[in-house]
Amino acid sequence: MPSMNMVQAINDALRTSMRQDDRVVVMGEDVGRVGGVFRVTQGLWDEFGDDRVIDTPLSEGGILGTAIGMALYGMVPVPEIQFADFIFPGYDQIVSELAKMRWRSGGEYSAKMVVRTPVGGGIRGGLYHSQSPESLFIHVAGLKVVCPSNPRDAKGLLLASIRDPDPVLFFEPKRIYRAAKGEVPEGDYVEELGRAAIVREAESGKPSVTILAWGAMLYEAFAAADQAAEKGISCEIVDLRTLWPLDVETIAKSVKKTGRVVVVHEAPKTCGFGAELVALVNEHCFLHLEAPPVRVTGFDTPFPYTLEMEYLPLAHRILPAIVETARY
Amino acid sequence: MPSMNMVQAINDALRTSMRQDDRVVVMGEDVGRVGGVFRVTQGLWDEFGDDRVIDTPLSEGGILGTAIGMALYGMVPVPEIQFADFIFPGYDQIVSELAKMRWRSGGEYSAKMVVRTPVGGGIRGGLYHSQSPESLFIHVAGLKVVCPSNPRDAKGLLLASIRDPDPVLFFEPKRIYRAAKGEVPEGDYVEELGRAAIVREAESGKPSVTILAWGAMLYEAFAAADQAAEKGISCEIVDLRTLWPLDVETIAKSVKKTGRVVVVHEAPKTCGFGAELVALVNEHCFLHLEAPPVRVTGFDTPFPYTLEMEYLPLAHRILPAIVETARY
Amino acid sequence: MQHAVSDSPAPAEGAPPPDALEARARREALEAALPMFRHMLRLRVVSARMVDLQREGKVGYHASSIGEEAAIVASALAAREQDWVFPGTREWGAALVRGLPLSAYLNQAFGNAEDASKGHSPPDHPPAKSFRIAPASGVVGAHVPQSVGFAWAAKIRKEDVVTLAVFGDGATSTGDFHNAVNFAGVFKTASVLVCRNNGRAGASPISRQTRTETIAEKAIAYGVADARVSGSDALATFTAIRAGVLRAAEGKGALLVEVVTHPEPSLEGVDLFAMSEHDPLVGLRRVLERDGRLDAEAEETMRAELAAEVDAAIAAAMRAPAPNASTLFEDVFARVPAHLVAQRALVKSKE
Amino acid sequence: MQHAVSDSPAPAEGAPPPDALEARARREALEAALPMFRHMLRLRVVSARMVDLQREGKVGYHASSIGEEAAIVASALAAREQDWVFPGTREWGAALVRGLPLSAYLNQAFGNAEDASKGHSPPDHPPAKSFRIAPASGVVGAHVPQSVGFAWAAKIRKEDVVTLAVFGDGATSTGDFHNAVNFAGVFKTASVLVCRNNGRAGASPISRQTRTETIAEKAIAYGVADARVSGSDALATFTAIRAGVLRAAEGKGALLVEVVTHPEPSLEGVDLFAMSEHDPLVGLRRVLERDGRLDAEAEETMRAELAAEVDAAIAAAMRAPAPNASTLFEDVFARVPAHLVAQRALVKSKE
Ligand SMILES: Cc1ncc(C[n+]2csc(CCOP(=O)(O)OP(=O)(O)O)c2C)c(N)n1
Ligand SMILES: Cc1ncc(C[n+]2csc(CCOP(=O)(O)OP(=O)(O)O)c2C)c(N)n1
Ligand SMILES: [Mg+2]
Ligand SMILES: [Mg+2]
Repeated sequence: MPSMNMVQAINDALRTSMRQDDRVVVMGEDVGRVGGVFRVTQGLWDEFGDDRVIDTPLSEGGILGTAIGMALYGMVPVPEIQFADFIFPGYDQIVSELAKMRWRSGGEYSAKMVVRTPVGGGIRGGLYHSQSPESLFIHVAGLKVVCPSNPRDAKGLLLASIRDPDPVLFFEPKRIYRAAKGEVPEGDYVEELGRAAIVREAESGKPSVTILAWGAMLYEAFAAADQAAEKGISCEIVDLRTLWPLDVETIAKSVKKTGRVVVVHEAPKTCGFGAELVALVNEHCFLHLEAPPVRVTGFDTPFPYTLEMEYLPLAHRILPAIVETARY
Repeated sequence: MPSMNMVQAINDALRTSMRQDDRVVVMGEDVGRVGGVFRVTQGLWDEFGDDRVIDTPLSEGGILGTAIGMALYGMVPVPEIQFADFIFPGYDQIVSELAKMRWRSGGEYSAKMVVRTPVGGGIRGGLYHSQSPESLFIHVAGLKVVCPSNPRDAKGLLLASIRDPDPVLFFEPKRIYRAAKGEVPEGDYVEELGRAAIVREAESGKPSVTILAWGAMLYEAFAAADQAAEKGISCEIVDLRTLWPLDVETIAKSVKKTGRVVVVHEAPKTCGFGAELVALVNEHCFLHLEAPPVRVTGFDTPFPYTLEMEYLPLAHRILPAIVETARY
Repeated sequence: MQHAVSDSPAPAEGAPPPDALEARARREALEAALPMFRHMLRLRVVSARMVDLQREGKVGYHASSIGEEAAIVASALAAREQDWVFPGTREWGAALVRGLPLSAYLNQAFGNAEDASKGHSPPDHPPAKSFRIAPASGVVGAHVPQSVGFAWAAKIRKEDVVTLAVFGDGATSTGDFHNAVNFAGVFKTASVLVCRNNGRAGASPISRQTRTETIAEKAIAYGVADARVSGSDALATFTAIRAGVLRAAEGKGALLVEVVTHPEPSLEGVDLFAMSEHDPLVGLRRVLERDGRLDAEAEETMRAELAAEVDAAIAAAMRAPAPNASTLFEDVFARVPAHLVAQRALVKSKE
Repeated sequence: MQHAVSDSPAPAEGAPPPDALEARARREALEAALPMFRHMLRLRVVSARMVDLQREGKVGYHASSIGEEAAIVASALAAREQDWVFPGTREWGAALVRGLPLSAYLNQAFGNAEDASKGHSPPDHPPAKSFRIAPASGVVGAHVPQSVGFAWAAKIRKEDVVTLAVFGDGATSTGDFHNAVNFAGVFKTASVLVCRNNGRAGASPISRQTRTETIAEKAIAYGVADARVSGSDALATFTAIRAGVLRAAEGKGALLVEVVTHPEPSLEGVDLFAMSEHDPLVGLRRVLERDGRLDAEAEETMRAELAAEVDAAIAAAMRAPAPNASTLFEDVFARVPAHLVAQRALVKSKE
């Protein structure tokens, strides 16, 4: 199996699906000739041409609105929003149109597409190049939301997202675009949506804590867990992979085992996806909880330029939460 | 004290603030001559004229974008979005601009305004005239969010919102625009933001449950609580009034007393504000919880036309949740 | 810029001579005149009944098209078999023109168990996919870029499909309108963008939407063709839209066509079938009567037939029960996911 | 529609004779020529250094204005004392022209403890309220409707304030642009909307933004005035913008002015102070030398002064420490609320 980084894996998934299915088109600001600001679509324009790899006007509303029309026609658009921070001028087309298309027509129409967009901080991008808006989409019924943490998942989940009959928001953690590397199966390779992965198991017999994380923060969870292990605390780490619909079962199973939960995400705490996770853990595992679930998240401020490493829920902030939870 | 409905109370607040402060301007689609689709701004155009009560083009983005400019100038715009469902074409100006104006400039600029908009179902409006998008704004740092449940609060909180230095989303529960009536103080009358109200106290010595609600659903909470009382369960009802920043203290005090919580809201369950309330209750009252907090909410579907009374979290759905929680 | 099409099917004074394509459109307008009249009459009857039903609280909503039928019917008739029409809420009638059974429209309006939308959508949003009608949105303007995307897809797939979007003057103020016309220009899509300019958005006059004299001239900002016609003149309206369709089908790009309508400010004391000189039924009736294709008696029969059809369909729609509560949870996703199965149990347990 | 202003301050061939207002603007352009040159040179020096600093990873971001200074400097200089300028990210230089100390710009760029934004914003977003510069957004186009709202507020308050928004050609594709020009037209605000058309948005050519030949003609869709000038000609640029300001101040409404720029595709091997005939420094230098207001020696002194100023300011900015972590929690709201006090304790405990 070849080794790839996230950018290569996503590129590979796009290429694979475009070769398989000529209804798939890629569109967005500078996705064509130059292959996108992060070069994720590099080479696709050369292979598939101007009709299937389309440089669009600078308008997220226009990209998403016309992509919906394409989807109604039967194409499978994969629009790229250059940064998730710029999705909001097109937010109405997503939440009022895309999410509701199937439902409002009793299933007669649907608008299948995958909206790809880089999320997260850590690249010195400041407040408009760093946000993680997942909860603003999970709240809206009718959307699936995916966020991979490694190249293999990135490829498998993107191919699954493109084939899934429902619209998918595919959030790419830009901080690990090139840093996360690993083996990626060649050719057609699908990872089922809606399945979380236990990426580290808790050791039995030790005080243990479940960590729920995804995307770039997964690596911080690992780092914090390593440090916690030195203090005799064993962490079970769940990579959510698909944020919605959620694999509650896997989460509940882990929490029932450990009785303790730490949720990690970059987005601001309040009304972030962490709140939903805590609420679901309450619903599903109340009697197993030995400590209040703790959220380690971005602060309830916009995303800072200078102090982004203070803002992000990095290992040094996750560790005390693990310890606190374990010793509660 | 005169008796008013919600529409009259809000109108009174607008008129009062416009008389006090000539920087206050009202703007929106049809807010002028005809006084808005719900007649909330009726008579203001006659009193304050075309320059301060402005019929705008049909563009929520334009309304909010220009209102921010007005606010930078030093005016206090009070834009009306005809239905909260139509706020999304202007969502970017709220979340990227309005919410971040003060922060991104280190406090040098601010854009003070109050965005008024009717929310909620129960008027046979279907999916684009019924939504309750509060959590999509609470998640965004820099916004205050208010939702009154009665005419007195509507007036007092709106006047407070207009005077507050920060941008406020003022959500008006349209189902009770005319149904909720009560005495409203004349002239200048302010209800402090950020204070919840215990609108019914639990009787001590009885199994008791805290209900967290706001807006139109408060009345459903009352109805359910009455029925629960017949079953020997006493409810303490908290009207949140200001959704953000939240009066956690009042909530925590109540939950510590009852040990049981039911949260009620119209918005879909997943990533709704109820999730945040459950998470906060965990943080603040974990050891007092005798049952998992329960959310009684709109379903994770768009808002239906025909079956809206099945969709809404009405008393008949709140009651079983109260009983279940009390008997847990 | 295409030259303006005048209020009558005869060439406007001072206008350049019509090209072959426009001449053809004009001829086809005359051929379509009688069916057009019948469709307009039908929508008139339906809308009048719906206005009453809404007043009586029997339906939650209705967008009257009374007096504006020409723009709507012409759009639907000018579209070729394979073309798609993207209506706004007030253009619900387009689906009827293209063959959606009246019963389907009314079942949807009553949101009953027979409603194809399963009671999900408010009245005037009938799904009509098999008639190549796209789904209307409650959000003004939202469907316009979608229509452009649809035409763009067809172009990419090298299929001969034109899309027609119909929307009000208020919609021109939206970002969606800007995006739609701009993308149509840049990608030269086969799009006909029909603005039904009734001079009002809600209660606000058009002077609160734009400083320009016309909507048509906005086309200039996007490098697309434009036309302007009177919506009181059904044949001129058909001609302009049809010419746009033919032109677009030839790969010549998009057209923004403004249809100026004058719905009566109030229907109080108005003869519903001859409201004023602005009434597109009046003008078209005159042409048809002049050409001996319609007379008072034939129209009377037509009206009686339509009224009977509408009455029967309304009665049937009102008899049907409400949808089963479990339908609430259908169509959020292609399959009902676990969390909705759980939520469905909450209403099921009640049934 | 205002007639186009040509590439040179002399009237364009075939253009109607300039009105008094334009003649005045032309005169003032000549008066402003020397300070304009110095400001352009200063921005050139600053931007060149910032490009290097970004390449070296010393700042996280920089939007080069090299070759496009005329549009930026002219906007700032054409504004009267009481007028407000709304720059986009690439127009950070407007604040310097209006008096923001270079140290303030650089402290902001380095996000250090002296940064007025407290390290909150990325480079090129210097707050400069006391210089009547509005805050730039990272969202392309977002500031344009804000500039219109600001002018509208002034009109309502009967104050003589014009606003100037500066933005790129890419921004014209946004809904915000549409809203801005449309509101400016409808409410006849005192707005000058300066589109700095460099023919590219990111890597995409302008043919992917619009089918029109020019940006200026988009004004027609909104009933506002338009003008088009070459951004290689600083005096013409000043004249067109200044005329718009004077016209707006007279209550004559908004102007959309397109300034066509030609930044070099690459700076590799280019003489930074005489890049090509497109370089606005080249043309303006020629005028000033012709009029005996500048010579090589004077320019050399100027350049040396500017370089020294910039070097010193950069060195100082780099020496300053990072902001204290508690500043993260300031300015979300006017007062730090309880939940942020709690969150602040999390980072405080680390310090
Ligand atoms: C984005 C949005 N904002 C506001 C509304 C509320 N609304 C419904 S119809 C309407 C007026 C529409 O005017 P126009 O587009 O001219 O169509 P007309 O009703 O005149 O046919 C408004 C403001 C809406 N549906 N969508
Ligand atoms: C709404 C939005 N979408 C995308 C971006 C990413 N972006 C930053 S600059 C830019 C190109 C801007 O082009 P133009 O407006 O012509 O200005 P120029 O860079 O040419 O000066 C893009 C796409 C953004 N900042 N905002
Ligand atoms: Mg209208
Ligand atoms: Mg550009």
